Amino acid sequence: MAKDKQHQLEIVTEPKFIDGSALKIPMLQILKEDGTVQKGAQVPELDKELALKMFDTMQFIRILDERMIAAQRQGRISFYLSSLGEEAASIGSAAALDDGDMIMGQYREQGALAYRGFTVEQFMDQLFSNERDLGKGRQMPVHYGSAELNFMTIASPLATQIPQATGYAFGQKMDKSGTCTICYFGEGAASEGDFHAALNMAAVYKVPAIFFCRNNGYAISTPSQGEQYAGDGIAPRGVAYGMKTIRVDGNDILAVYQATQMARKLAVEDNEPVLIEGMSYRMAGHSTSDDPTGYRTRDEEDAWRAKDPLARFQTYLIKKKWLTEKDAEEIFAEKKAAVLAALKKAEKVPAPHIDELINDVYDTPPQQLKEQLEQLKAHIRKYPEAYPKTASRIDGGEK
Amino acid sequence: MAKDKQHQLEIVTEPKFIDGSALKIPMLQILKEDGTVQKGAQVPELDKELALKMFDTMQFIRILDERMIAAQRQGRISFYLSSLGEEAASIGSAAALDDGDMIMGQYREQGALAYRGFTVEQFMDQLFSNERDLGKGRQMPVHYGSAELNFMTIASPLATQIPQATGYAFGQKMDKSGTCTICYFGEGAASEGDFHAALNMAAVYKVPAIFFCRNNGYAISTPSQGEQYAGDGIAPRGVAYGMKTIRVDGNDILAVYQATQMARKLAVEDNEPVLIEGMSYRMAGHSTSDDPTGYRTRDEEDAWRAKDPLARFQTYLIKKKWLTEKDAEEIFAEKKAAVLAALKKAEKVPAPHIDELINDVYDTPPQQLKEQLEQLKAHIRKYPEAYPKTASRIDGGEK
Amino acid sequence: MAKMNLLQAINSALDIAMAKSEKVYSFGEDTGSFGGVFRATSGLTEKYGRHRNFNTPLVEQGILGFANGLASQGSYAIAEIQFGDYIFPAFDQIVNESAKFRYRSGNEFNVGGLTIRTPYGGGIAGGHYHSQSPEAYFAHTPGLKIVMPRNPYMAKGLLLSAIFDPNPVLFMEPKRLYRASTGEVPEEEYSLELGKADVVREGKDLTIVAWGAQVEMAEKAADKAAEDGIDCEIIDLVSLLPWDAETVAKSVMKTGRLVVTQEAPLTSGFASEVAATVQDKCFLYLESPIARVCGLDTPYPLCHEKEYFVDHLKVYEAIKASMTY
Amino acid sequence: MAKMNLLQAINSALDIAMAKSEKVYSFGEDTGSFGGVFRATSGLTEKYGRHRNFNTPLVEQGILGFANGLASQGSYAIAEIQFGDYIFPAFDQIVNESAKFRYRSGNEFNVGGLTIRTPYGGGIAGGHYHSQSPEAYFAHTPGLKIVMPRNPYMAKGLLLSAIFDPNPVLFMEPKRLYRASTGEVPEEEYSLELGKADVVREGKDLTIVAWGAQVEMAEKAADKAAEDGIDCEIIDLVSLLPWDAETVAKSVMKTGRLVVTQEAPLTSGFASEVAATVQDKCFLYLESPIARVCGLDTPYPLCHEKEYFVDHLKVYEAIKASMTY
Ligand SMILES: Cc1ncc(C[n+]2csc(CCOP(=O)(O)OP(=O)(O)O)c2C)c(N)n1
Ligand SMILES: Cc1ncc(C[n+]2csc(CCOP(=O)(O)OP(=O)(O)O)c2C)c(N)n1
Ligand SMILES: [Mg+2]
Ligand SMILES: [Mg+2]
Repeated sequence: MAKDKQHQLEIVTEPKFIDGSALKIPMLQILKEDGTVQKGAQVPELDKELALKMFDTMQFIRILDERMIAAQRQGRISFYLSSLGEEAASIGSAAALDDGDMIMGQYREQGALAYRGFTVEQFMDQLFSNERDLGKGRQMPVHYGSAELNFMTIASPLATQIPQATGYAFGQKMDKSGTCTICYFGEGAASEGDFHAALNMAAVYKVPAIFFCRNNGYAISTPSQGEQYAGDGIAPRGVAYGMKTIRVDGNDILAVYQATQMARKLAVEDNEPVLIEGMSYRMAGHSTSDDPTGYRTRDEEDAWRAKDPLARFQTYLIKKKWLTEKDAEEIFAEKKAAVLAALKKAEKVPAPHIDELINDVYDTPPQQLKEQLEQLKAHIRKYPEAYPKTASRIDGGEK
Repeated sequence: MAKDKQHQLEIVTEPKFIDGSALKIPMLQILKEDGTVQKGAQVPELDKELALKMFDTMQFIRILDERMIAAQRQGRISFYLSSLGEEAASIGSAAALDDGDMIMGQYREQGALAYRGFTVEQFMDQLFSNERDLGKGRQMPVHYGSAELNFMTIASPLATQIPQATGYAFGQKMDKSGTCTICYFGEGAASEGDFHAALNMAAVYKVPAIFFCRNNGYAISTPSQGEQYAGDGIAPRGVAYGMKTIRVDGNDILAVYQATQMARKLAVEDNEPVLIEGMSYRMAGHSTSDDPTGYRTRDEEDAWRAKDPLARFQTYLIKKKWLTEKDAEEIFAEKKAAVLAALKKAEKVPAPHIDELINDVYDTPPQQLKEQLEQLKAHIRKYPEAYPKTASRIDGGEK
Repeated sequence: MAKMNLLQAINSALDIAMAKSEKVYSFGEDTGSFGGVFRATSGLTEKYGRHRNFNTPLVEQGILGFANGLASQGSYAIAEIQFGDYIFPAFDQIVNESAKFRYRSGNEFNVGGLTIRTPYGGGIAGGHYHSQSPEAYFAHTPGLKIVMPRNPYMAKGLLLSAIFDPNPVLFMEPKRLYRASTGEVPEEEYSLELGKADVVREGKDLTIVAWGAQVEMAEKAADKAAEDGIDCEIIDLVSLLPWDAETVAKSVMKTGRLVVTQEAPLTSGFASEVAATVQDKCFLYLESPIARVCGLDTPYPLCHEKEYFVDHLKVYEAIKASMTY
Repeated sequence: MAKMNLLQAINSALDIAMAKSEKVYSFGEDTGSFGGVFRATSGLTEKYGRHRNFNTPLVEQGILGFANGLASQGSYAIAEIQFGDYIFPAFDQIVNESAKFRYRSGNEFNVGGLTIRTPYGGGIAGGHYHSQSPEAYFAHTPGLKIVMPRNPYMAKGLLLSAIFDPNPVLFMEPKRLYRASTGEVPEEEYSLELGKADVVREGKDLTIVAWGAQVEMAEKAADKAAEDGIDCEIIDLVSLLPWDAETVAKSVMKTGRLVVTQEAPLTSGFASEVAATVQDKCFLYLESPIARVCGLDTPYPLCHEKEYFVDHLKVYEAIKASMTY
């Protein structure tokens, strides 16, 4: 076949249009919905301790999410956003990483953070915006972050973290750190221009980054297929950028773990960025502000309930005799108690001191900002009854 | 093979990463470099009149470009940007459209505009920013536009016109107009977020738009392969968006014509947006401000000179006996004379009146802007020697 | 007349516009049959079909690019940006494209049919990214109109004007008032003039200038000042671009004192433009410095929102300081 | 000391920074071995390798996203945006991300190592999209620093400070002066303080405030005014965010008169912030209204650039008007 020299392209004479059907990307599955192993599948190497840590974390997150949705309903926190049904995606992938790897999330990856070791108290401190929150109470609930755990602070603007992951991974590569960056995002966020910029640049610079798209079928009320995109999801885009790509069953923690483990090797050893698309489903509303009954059916939800990643993994572990029903119940009870205790404690911790209002805008507050704070404090002293939470602590406090 | 129900995905158990090699898109070529027809190729139906109009336009644009580069060197215009070597892409595609179709260009599609009927005087009036310029002298040279000819005014910010094309085509579809929009852009501009937004939205809304990427190997000094992208160019992205896609030899006007004609049919009759990637080469510097010797070799340029689209088409037409060498020389001489005459005329036409400074910011100038203009005019009257071009006409003029 | 909240008034304006012309389209993230996260577009898909009111993919720059193109084609494009905080990815399409479309083409083309709707502002426990008031970011942009209603009546009339105005309009909706602000609103079509400030209350001692949700704070502060015998004139700017400097200057020439208040941070906010212009136009009339009562120069915080918020007490204090200067 | 033009001074600063720390990276469109369209990054690839100074794909939002990520990793990321006019696609990454990175994380993370370099300004026959002065668009953004040098000496010292400053800095280079402005510049490393205005010339009758290339117009206007016996003090703001209101106020308390001049359109430009602040701080000292001498409220035109340009004659007229008020 003739080849064009400069571009090294194959030449054809028949005008044929190619479309999405030219590239259908299959989905890796190891555990079937019933928790048994797919015929022919190679279960990734995984010792009991690791498997149980993964299970433990899944349990914890499931409870945390359910409990905090309830807490929001009770008016104890202003807002919550759960990862119900998607625990395998974040936990399975986080488990395949090194602690030195950077995690950049969207907002539904509390599982990865918990896996890294964020304590239940730390979760609660953030959720209650109290003075122990590492983020100093400045962002809405679920915007966690921890430098110590290499978990970049979550921020609301969608997709901005994706090109940031490319840049972060570039720095890791230049530092010869032997680490990589994983970046999570939804299939909705993948419509943003930042996604396009990020993946193309990552492919050009060959950075050790893993782009993990959680395709959970919805962006708030917008269904993915046909309204978010018309093609075969997100994975083919990786191929188009010339990037290693794989699609996995996002509700199968073993498939997620295996794919991420291999992706990490490609990223760290070969500087090959990787796109993973994990197919899953957002079981709850988008957040506590959302009611999904307005845009999807109960039937659809039920069909996905049958694919529950936690039940699936539990069945597998029980079959493997690494876990009994009773163990699972004990873990559940223990996690639940911990969550409830931490919740009660955190809601009593006071808010950060008012002086924190002007810190961290810059490395040190400029003169004008100091004056603005002083004016504000003078104002609060004048009207203490109007600012009751602050007024009482304004001249004491820790700063 | 098992299929995932919700997503209709094929399930696999082997963790295989797919990469760019999974989707290599071939290039349609009808005319070989030597102007003969590729074996097996189906030459598109094209009558003599149309073929000669295409040839005529190519000649005109070649001369216009060469002459205006020279005019810029002589200091007669401030800036110029040629389409040397890329004439087939814009003219071949424009020839496949209806006059009612909207053209949205980047800045290197003067061929499409000339094909539509923009006169040599109109070109010159814009290039000299004189008072006859439809754009009222407000933008740099080559930022042409004409509502009458359905050619959207060129603007410098790259890629912004791509999602605009999606919106324009949406309106055409809703109006049941039977027309489409063609949108040109470079392979560099295809890195912008706006490109991603545009193609994805076009695929979702199924709008009658043809996205024509001129892949000319460079974005100013940045080579496309490896520095602009790591994949197989731009075409695979269309496939990823689930959009009909084809790659053509951009220096083969017959291939361009054929692909665009078919694309137009898909767009207008089936509301299928199409991505066409035309492979070509920017023979001159990026613009008159650029000197390409700093970033590419003479050898590379020479290799492409051998693929010249104008010579190729001329050979074809001569072989076909629709043209003789002598005809071609006559056309050349006639176009050249017209260009020179128009140039001389246009440079003598005065600039737009100063009153135009505040028109078209809004549909009518707000009070404050009128006051600003009056202040400015008072100032100019005070210092006429400092603003010689305007001062003499400030109180006469056409407005 | 019917009692409506601000959201219902917006919805009514959209409904009337869509009924009036087939060329009116409404779209944005989740704005389709779901009706948008605030439900401003509820019922429009049922009434006008899924090609007239629809969801977009999640890409603000695309929404505005698409909207610019659709408007340039001769349609009325009403684009919703889900939160004002998320308008920045579309900044280029608005500032470099929408605003310059007509001028750069010598009026060969225009996007006059474009209206950008977006909820803005704080006081809703939204933290950094659901509370910003980004109007000043756009106010430096010739070619754009910026309109901010303060109540349902204004919202409906102004939105109808914005939609059919032959210029691109950024229409910023005070989300804190979406449900909180209610009032009598005509059910039929009506329009209110863009570019014209509204004297909400006449007074002789001091002028307060505000816009959008902040007008409420001005009113409360004026009420409190009235108890001290201070008679405030309150002007709602309504339009920030072009803005009605004449009405403000006339008022300040009468009162001799000016307090401008905005939700956004102080530095380079629109209050600065008002102050700069008024000190020039009213130099000899001013009896005290023009005071700006604004947010602190920090990102919008979550946990100290109460303190950060530019409430009526802060405006009141500025009034008193100005009176006793 | 060596004679350098402004571009050479920038190049020298980049060279020194890259030699000083291996963690300094420089990148942008065409900035690799080609050296950028203005050649500010010439020679850096040869010296530091193609992983330290390199081309990016053509995507400003990606450049800034990448730069934010790289800076958050602990590197010094110097991102070039080819023209200030093309910075808007990166607006979200700058305004919502760079500026809020430290605050929102409670100082767990920061992008202090980020410096954004971009040429700005008119007077070069560039029309709408190669002439804009977009500084005011960014000046409403707590968390960001904005620096604009007026000559080679300032450019080098300020750029070195910007690169190593622990906050994100937007560094705007007056491209009209790239080759036109020359002067003696130390060849070695030195730095100039950010956030500090520079009294370019002392005077007692009237204060002129300007920044970047516009300082030249202030100087020429002051020269012309001197012929009339008017003694102008000229202040180069140098930094727009945070800006040095104290130095300006001190000067105006002395002179009693202020002219602020900027290239950008009048409405909501940074001159408005200066005027608003100074009328407050210096109310009792002002003998005439603060004058803003700015571009017209239109997009930047090509064919009437000479008339549109805020030249020294316009500044001079404002000085005279202020003196005779
Ligand atoms: C730039 C931006 N635009 C809009 C929003 C509002 N918003 C928050 S989440 C969301 C949907 C995200 O969907 P997806 O990326 O699929 O993630 P999922 O919630 O499904 O996990 C939207 C539109 C935002 N936060 N940022
Ligand atoms: C948003 C934006 N960024 C940068 C530029 C500066 N610029 C003008 S042309 C160009 C290269 C474009 O390359 P490509 O899209 O391949 O088109 P070509 O010039 O090769 O036809 C650049 C970087 C611009 N005009 N707009
Ligand atoms: Mg989703
Ligand atoms: Mg190119």
